[in-house]
Amino acid sequence: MTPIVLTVAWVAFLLGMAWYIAVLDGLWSAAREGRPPRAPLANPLYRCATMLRQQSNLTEAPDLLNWRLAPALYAGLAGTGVALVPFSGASVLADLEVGIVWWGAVEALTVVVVFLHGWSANSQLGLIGAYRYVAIGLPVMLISMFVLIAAALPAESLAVPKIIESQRELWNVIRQPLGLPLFLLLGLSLSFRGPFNYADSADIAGGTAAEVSGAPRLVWEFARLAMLTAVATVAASVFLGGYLGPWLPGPVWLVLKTAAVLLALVGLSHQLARISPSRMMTLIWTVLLPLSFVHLVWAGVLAL
Amino acid sequence: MNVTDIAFWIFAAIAVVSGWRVFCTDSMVRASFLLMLSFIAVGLIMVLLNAPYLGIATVFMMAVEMMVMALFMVMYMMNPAGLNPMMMVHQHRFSIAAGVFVFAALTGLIVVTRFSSNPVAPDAEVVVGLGKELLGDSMLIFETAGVTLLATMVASVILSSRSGRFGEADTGAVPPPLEPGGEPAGRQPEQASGHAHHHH
Amino acid sequence: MALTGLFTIMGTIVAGALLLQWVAARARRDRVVESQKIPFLGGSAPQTHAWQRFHVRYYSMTLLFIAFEMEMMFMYPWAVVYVAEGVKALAEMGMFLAILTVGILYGWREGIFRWQ
Amino acid sequence: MTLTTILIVAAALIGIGLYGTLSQQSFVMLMMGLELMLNGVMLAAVGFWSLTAGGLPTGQLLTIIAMAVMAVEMAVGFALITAVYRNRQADVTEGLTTLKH
Amino acid sequence: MLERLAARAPVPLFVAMGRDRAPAVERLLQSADIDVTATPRHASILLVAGRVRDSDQAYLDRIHDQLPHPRATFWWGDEQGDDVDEAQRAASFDDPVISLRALYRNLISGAHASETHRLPDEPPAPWRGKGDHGQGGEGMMGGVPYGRMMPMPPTPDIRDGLALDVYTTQIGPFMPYWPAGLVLEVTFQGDVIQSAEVVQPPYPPRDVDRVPFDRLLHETTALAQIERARAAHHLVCIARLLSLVGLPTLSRRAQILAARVRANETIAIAPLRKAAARSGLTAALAPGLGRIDDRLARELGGPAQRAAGHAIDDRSDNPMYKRLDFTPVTQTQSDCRARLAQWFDEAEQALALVSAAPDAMIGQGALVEAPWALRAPPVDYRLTELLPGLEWSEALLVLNSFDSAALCRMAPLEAP
Repeated sequence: MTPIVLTVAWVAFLLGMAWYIAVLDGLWSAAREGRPPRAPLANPLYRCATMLRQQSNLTEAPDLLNWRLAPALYAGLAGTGVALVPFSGASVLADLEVGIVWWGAVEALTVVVVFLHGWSANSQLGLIGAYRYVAIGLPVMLISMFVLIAAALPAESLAVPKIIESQRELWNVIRQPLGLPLFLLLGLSLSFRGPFNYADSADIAGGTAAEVSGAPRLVWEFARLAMLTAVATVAASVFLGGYLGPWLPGPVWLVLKTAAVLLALVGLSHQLARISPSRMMTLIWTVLLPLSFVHLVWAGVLAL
Repeated sequence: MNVTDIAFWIFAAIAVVSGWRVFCTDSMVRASFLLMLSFIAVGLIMVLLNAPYLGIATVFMMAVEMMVMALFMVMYMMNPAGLNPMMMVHQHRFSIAAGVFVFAALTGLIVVTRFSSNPVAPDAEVVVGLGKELLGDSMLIFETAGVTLLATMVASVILSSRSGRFGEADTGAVPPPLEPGGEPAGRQPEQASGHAHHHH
Repeated sequence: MALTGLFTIMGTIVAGALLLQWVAARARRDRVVESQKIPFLGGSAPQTHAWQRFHVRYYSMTLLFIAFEMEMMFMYPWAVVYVAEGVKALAEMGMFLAILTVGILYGWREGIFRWQ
Repeated sequence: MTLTTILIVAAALIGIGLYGTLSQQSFVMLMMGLELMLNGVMLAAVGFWSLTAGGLPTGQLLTIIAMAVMAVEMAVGFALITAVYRNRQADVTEGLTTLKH
Repeated sequence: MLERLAARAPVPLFVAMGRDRAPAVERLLQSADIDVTATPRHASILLVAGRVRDSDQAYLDRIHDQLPHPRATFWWGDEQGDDVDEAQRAASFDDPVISLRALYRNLISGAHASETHRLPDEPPAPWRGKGDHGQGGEGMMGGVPYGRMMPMPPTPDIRDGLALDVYTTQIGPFMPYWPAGLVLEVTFQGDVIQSAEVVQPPYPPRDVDRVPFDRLLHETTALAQIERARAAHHLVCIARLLSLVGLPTLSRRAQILAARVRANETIAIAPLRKAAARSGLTAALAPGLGRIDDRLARELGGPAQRAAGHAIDDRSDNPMYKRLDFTPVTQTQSDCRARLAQWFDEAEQALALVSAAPDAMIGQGALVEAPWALRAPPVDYRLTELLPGLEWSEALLVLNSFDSAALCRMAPLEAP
């Protein structure tokens, strides 16, 4: 694929997956509430139009530069996450030798960006959301790093394409069974959904987005979907073999696997209750992180 | 000038300018993240210098470190958002002079020195080299670093948390009582009313 | 070069997102009045600015985290040579995880993984 | 991009860092100055490693050690600041003059 | 083009819950055509549901102004607001969804002009031109930078003793998941509450919930009606907790069940309870969170008392209930978990009673326990003693683990 075709494919992928998540969300909640869904395919577009038509809000003395930059940077980070992943053997936008290290940087910078979004509005509810997010976002990052390092062991490389190639015989999801579930939890945390929605939950009136309206909110909500897409794409590549698969062409496999991972993510986010941030922090450090240690040892012993 | 040169100059400008702005901005959050920007720019220069792992790792390390920096800055600095602009400096002239002097001296030194040229091969597997080094000759350094970091963890927890094994940090050291729930053993610290003891 | 791709993407998205925010704000010309700027607190108005010396409830955790994160720096290059180095690397990892586990256990005993 | 230009950039970072370290009153800002100086040192180290040392692995290790020093400095520094603040509510260096007595 | 798309979106609605709102409002909020937002910033229409106190008008105006343009107000089941010409009003017999959609469509197309601000366009304090940089501040922490004071000076924190700035503010009365009408003055350090004072008590229990119990004073009433009202009340309480722990879909299901119970349909609560348990609802409430002492539990009466292990229920002495082998259900722990389980148990028990004796009648003036404790004496125990030391999300869980009557009793500025 030429770079231009690749770029177009990449943009279409990002937008399409964001729309797909929004549709899934609508369908899933309608099913859970036991009522027919309302215009499931078009609803996301209607909502976009509503936000675009709204006035953009200000608060009394906001840090305006950071307030407007935060959603844009968040979307940009999600975009680079997707760009790490090859659509097929030869077509990848950013063939980074240290791909999973960059993914670690994306996670770290996401914490910064979400914090800025909550901080900049100069409002107490936004601040609470921002600080809660940092408490959860930091330790969750460690889990994902361990999980990705475990996936890098058999590949002997930090590049995403090499990790995919190392799964020709056996997908990592079978070889390292704990990896995918732990990584999915990270996905919920990075886009603050369901049980990991500590930044924008309704008990703090929308948290970091509590004072945001109009186009900045549209960018923010899109970035959340894009980040979830990025997580699912990386998960599909690192654990489900990415573009590898029989009969169908590689890009189709990648899209199918990403869609499947997204289905699992949306399901999880609707299915689990949220515990208080303090208890979640304890849970991550004392249960999930040791679990990722076990996972790493398991992967290490298998790789020898 | 090729793409690498242009990128280098852009990153260098970002690194220096944001490093300088750190000490000019009023908002503590902005100061932390400007420093982060400076680090990220340096990290990207490292990538240009054929050290991709070090460069990108600098980005994620510094992102979290500066995030924590921002948390502590906001926690302990009065007026953390800089709503009332304030210059909190001392010996300002001297500091500027020292900074400029060091920069000038170093630059002079750099310009007059002739460095040998032995660039790293573009196709060298630098990450593998680093890994081999960590597990080979520099094993001791690596192990020492591990233990040092553990010591750091323990030390920072001891220093920062309030509740320790020997009671709360802000109550000071008190010897244990002789019976459960009793008075602390040993000599009582003298207080204002403690002068009475001297008279009997 | 991979970095160029990454930065083109980052730059394009950030620029596009900022442009969208700007254009949408230009399209609606209503001024944000002072009463609209009051932070939302369920109808009440705050007495002071919200920016404060915010009491971070997990400050000890963040310090442990920095040291922890530093150990991760050593793990990436280690992972690349793991298969080649074999048992030595495994032993290395054992030491690593032991150190981190001791750190976690210590922090847990001191109760730093809770809201202070 | 030659070694000379890289080193000059590093020198500029060190100079600014020194200015910050000497001039800032608050502990945390002072630490930022130190970090900026280490930033310059790291850049110089990688520059030497890449352009004159021919990619000797120990050069990379030096940078990692510098980063570890930074992490240790930060963790212990902030812990100390917390301990001091808990007892004296001082956040500037002058607030600690009583330590001398 | 954009307008046409936007007009078809679900109506973004911020709800200011007044008192005595009709059950029709709850049905309205269950509609898929409505998007209930957590903050006025995300909404286009402000729905005022039910009457609000005169003292709440200023709060309401502030929320109105916080909505971004285009915006409109919709009054529902309310005799107030006559002075606001542009306000839309709906009689209870209209289909609210249709009128809301029409209002929203007109708002988007420009046929209905966006409402202007109600409060003066002035900063909270004059600041322009004052101070060294014209920012209104003085020195480090003084003055009114940009019109507001800097945070209050430090006081030692009640959890770890670190003396940092405190942030004191009033909160309420129209927050999401906040007892409607309650205004608290809360002092925070970080996200932990240091102290709280009641400024305005919450609204008392709604008329719709008390109808059968009031009717019983004057005429013979069907047992089924009484017990259905009880089940519906408890389900609405459960729905709030479900939302708070991040299960909005289950919460809507609980509300839909409540509406169906009121409409005399036969429903089963067990599936909802099972789904909630599988989602980890109980695990989301920390054991011991919001535990109240025995004295307070006894004084509060009602479900809160039974959740503390006291099998005291007016129905025990009623001959009709005795014939049905009624024994009060109780819990032991007296915390949020126990009160939640108590609501579930009592709602299920109420529906079991309905199906056991669908035609039973209770004689006029008989003593029957209300879903809350109406007859308990006022308590000299403030709601606000429960909150200090709690993190914000825990505080909200504790607040929502009591029914509105109990909250009124613990915030004794106004008799319920």
